[in-house]
Amino acid sequence: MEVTAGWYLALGAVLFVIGAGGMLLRRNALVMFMSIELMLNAVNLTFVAIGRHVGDLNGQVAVFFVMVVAAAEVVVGLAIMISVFRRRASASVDDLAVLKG
Amino acid sequence: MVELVLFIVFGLIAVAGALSMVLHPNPVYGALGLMATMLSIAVFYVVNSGHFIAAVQVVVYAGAVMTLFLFVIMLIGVDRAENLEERLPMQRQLAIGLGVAFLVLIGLIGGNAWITAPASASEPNGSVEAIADLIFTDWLLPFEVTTLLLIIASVGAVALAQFSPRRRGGAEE
Amino acid sequence: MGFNVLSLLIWLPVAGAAVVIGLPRRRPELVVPVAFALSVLTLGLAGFLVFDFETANGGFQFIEKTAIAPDLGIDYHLGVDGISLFLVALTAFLFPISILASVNVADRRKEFMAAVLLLEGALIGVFLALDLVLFFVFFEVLLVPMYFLIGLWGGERRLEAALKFFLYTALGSAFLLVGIIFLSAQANDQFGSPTFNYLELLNLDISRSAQYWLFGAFGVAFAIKVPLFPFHTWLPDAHTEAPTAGSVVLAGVLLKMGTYGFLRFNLNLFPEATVQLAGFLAALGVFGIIYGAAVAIVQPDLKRLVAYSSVSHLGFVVLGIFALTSQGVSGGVIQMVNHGLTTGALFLLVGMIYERRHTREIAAYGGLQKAMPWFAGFFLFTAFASAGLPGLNGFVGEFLILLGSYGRYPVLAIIAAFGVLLAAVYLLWAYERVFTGEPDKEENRVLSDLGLREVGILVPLVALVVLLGVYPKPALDRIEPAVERVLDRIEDRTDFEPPLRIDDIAVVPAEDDQ
Amino acid sequence: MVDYIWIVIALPLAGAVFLHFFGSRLREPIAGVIATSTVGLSFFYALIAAADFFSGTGEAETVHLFDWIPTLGANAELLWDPLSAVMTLTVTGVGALIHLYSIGYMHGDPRFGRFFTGLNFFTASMLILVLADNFGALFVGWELVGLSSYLLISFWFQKPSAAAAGKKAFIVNRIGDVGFLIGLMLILANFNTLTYGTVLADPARFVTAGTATAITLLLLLGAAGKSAQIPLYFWLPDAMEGPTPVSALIHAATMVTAGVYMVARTASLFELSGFAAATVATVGAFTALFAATIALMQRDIKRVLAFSTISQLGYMFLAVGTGAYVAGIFHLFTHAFFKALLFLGSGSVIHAMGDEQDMAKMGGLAKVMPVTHLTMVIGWLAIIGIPPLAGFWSKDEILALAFGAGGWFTFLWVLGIITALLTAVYMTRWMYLTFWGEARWDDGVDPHESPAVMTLPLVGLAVGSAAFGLLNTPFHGPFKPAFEHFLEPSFEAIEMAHLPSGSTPWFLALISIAAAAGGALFAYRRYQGAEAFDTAPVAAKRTGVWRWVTNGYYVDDIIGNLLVLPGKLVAAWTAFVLDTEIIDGSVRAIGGGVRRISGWLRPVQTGFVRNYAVVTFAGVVGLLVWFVSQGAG
Repeated sequence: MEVTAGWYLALGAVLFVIGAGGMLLRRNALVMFMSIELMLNAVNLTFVAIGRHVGDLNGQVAVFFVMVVAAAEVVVGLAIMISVFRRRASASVDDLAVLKG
Repeated sequence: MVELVLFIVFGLIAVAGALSMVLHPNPVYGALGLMATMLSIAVFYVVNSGHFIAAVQVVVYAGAVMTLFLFVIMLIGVDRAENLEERLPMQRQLAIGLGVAFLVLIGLIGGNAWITAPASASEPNGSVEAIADLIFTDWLLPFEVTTLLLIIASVGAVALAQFSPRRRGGAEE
Repeated sequence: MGFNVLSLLIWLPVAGAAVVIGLPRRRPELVVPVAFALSVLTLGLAGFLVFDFETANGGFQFIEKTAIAPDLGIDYHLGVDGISLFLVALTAFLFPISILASVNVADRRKEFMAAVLLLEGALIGVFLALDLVLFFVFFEVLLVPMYFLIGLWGGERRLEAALKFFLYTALGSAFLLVGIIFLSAQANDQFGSPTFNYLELLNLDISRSAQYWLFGAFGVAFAIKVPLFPFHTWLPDAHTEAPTAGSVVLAGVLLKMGTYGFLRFNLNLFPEATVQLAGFLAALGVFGIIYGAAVAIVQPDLKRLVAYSSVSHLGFVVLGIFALTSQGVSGGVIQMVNHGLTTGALFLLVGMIYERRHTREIAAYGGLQKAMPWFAGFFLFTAFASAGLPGLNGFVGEFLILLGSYGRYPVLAIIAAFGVLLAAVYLLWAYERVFTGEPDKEENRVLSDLGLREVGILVPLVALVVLLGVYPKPALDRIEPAVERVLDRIEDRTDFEPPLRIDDIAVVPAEDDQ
Repeated sequence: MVDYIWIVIALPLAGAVFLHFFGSRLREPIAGVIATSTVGLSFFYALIAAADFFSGTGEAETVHLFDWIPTLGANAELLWDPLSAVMTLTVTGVGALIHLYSIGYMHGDPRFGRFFTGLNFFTASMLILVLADNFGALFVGWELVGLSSYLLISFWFQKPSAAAAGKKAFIVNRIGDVGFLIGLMLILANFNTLTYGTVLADPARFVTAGTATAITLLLLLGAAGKSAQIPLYFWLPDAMEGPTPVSALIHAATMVTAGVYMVARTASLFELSGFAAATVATVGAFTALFAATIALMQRDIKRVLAFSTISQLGYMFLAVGTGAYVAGIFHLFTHAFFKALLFLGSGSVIHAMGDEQDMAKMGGLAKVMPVTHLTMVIGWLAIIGIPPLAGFWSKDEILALAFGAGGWFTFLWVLGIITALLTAVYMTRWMYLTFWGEARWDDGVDPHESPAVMTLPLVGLAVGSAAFGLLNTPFHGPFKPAFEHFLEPSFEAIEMAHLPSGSTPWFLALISIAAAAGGALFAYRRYQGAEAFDTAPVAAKRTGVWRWVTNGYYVDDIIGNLLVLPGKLVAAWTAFVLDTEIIDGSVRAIGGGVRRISGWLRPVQTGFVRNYAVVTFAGVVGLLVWFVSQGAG
């Protein structure tokens, strides 16, 4: 059996749903963050797979940019986590329901 | 044939890692599971002739980002387990229902018209040179913008992490 | 003409605002002189404009035009004609006075002066803009300093008043924006490219039904600004709560944006709708005259009384404009200026007394003429100017409006004439209660009369009030050609015949008899 | 000379401006002297400018000063014709004497200079009124005299009653002015200009009789306001709150005659509308009678004269309404003298009595104030119409002309005769209670004759009151109708009323003399004796009709309760119910509605990030559903 791009897409979908589930079900902000990373990776995978299918390198370039943005996002996000944690001593997002310090 | 084996093995690892990340109450284990997933995805990149991307995936994601996560987890001392009991009404049911619906829909699409574009005969060349060629010609402006983004992100991170959370003039909690 | 006087008029105050903000915080004494000097400089430019203006020319002069966004047809396009000329001059005239009247603002004086100067630039911009987008931008931008003037430096209920003012105006602006964009889309259909250029839009051929909708969209925005009944309730709150400079500018100039807008855009762009709806708007104006006056009569608060008198006076302007006769419209234009001067002066006077006693209640006063004869004299003078006493400016406008509108709306003009009576009632009754009789309250007996600065503020106003009342010819000479142009346009585009034109006046009766 | 006729206006105006700024710094008599001399100089200038009219060679001239509102035909243009000359001379002549008198009367007032500012300003305004060459400028003067009247009546602003009276005068005047203004609208609409030249030359070419009626009735409303005729007369008695010279100058001699002047000026319009002219005459005759009855019962020395003024103005209206324009202006002219005289005399009395105005506390003043008394006797005889004093000639001419007009006017003539009788009664009563009979002074009051600066004008006016009637007698020889010849050019095109032919005028004269003499005799006996004041009508002692009369038929109360009070209620309802509750209320209701709706929607924003994430994910799923459905379709 040959592994076609469709297989990767299916795998990407599964990983994406798992990530989304983590995002929705977990309260720990760090885990939610990691779920987001997982979703991004799932999508990246589909980019690369489709890029290979159509013989285009631009898919990989897109992945590159996603990674850069994700890295930046993680940096800032974690910094926010730290400062929130310093104040609240909790990493649960459900404790952050009001726009007030 | 090799590819099929690789897909099955690393696909399983990836899914298992992802599930452990989502389901394990302790974030440290979750982080390790996610790292496994990332590495598997790097393998898939290689298979799909994204050599440079695979290297970046390993270095940046599995290396830098996940390490950062672990640092933070250690730093804020959440090595204890999280209470997984759900308090938001309908949250769990909705989340699972939507997830299933998503998969079903993807399945529907997959069964119907998955990829309509004709398969290309040639594999893309995912070498550093080829990627660099694209980035520094067609994608030069977005690329430069990412540099800005990174600078702003690092400055922002330093600023956020550095300043004391105490309010000016206000009473401390 | 070696320099772009219109641009300077707009941007000098705006730059001035930046300069004032940039003044060192350790030198607070510099703020007022700098702001005052800048506004006087602007006044000088406006004076130059008035004298350099070609009298008999009814079109736009001093035109400046630079494309901003050629694809969208947005230009930086300025020009002045007889209608806007005196509004610009009035704006430039009232601001130095307002600044001088606000030297006692203690709290954040720098920001206050900067807001005032910014407001001046934006207001002048409104009157000079010949591009609809530019007009809209100025129209909106000036809300910001005005909002802060009311909201930060106002009276007790300032936040409520500022919010009300802002929301009302923003509501109108939404309609205005839709109308402007629609016009540009029409232009795109007819000329092949979108344009916001007022002069080009004049050539637009708009269907009758579209004219009604556009008239409504522009009309609501301007009616709120005027304010026409029943959109007027923001006005008393805003006027009353605003600091003195704010009230002066609000009543003196801001309201004129509404009437100016009607005259500049509704009459010119939608002539057919104008002819059809003029009666309705004139009736609203007349209703406002009587209504504002009736409400003013019983106001217990002196500043509110003056505020409602604005509703009444602006009703005259609306009546004059929609009379669509040359006397009526020129009366409307000159009445805008007159109202700015007299009501501005009244607000200044109320502000002066408020600074002394910190109350605006009429009942708190009485017998003030004894302690403050000068103040009483100025107040009475201004009250009579406001009540349209002949020989003072208010009369010229009201006289032209009433006599000019009779030819078209006899009944409305007759009702409006009673507004003149009611104006005397509310002003003189207020004067009687505040100034005459024996001062029976101790705190009224020891009030100090006007100081040199205050007299200095009022004297230019008084001088202009007399000048415009006795010799309004220079103003009328500049206004009338522009007004004639508007009416000619309406006549050309519709089957409307103004009942009275200036040319008819010169007919010598003996000739047509033989 | 005529080209610079504006100097007549400019002099008092300059005086007013100068005194406004420097009056308070001048030593006391100087401000008065300046004011008096400006008016006096104006008088002499006008006299010289009118020289051509005296010789019968002058023609009406128009002097263009500057453009004011050209599009209305309202420019600063002056008209110098015999009519305006008469008015100018009356205003400046009588005015100068009153100015002079005021120097004495206002002695010691802390705002001495300010008072003369007002007087001068008033004179200038009145001159604008009479010299205007178009309705626009006329209206300027018209309103400015209202303003100066306001300023002068409420001169003693500390007195609430004075302030209120000033306001009332101005506002009632303004009611008339609204009518006038509407009249001007009609004129402009029909004639396209406000210039006299066009409007008055031959109005029949522009307007029908019906339009002319409308215009003239509206102008009449303005005239009624200014000249205190029914229905707008009620401000004048209150206006007596002002200093007495003001009452003399404004409310007797000059401002109140503006209405008469205006009707005479627009004679050609009134001629076009017989109805309007008859209305003028009727209003005049009824006002004359009505005011005379009220005057019978007043206690205040000045209020009697105020109602008398209203009554005499009624005569003038009767005259101009009958078409007897010359007679009307002539009565205006003589009345200016004898009424100013009477007012100044009463001022002299008030001054002497230490600001006492109640006639119940006077009496017997003839002995202590001989000059005042003597001049008052002349004024008294003049006003009740005893020949050969001025009042007789002018009043009798009016009555004779009214009788000659026939028809309805005969009835008006009857009213006029009754009024003449009543005039004699109340004026004799006035004389008796003030100068004759027992002294009823309060303790500590020490009346004395006024200084020369006050008595001199009295004498001057008395001479005028006595002699000027001879300027216009129906005889030939030295006492020919000179006044009529003088005014003739102004009324060339107008058809004037004619005296009845034959000996009728003699009988009419006899009747009116008899009425005057009878009335005087009756009053003289009625108010005689030691108990003069006990028998004199006093409000509290009277019942029935007399109570009505004493209280001026309760007109003030009726107006207060029927017009002012409901007006205030309507205004209050508008302000505090309609405006604040209904209109602003609905605005606030819209605000509240938005707030309520957002209140309903607010719970959607739980603040829980994961809730938002679910919704976002639902959106993603929804998009997929859409894709699938598109693919399926």
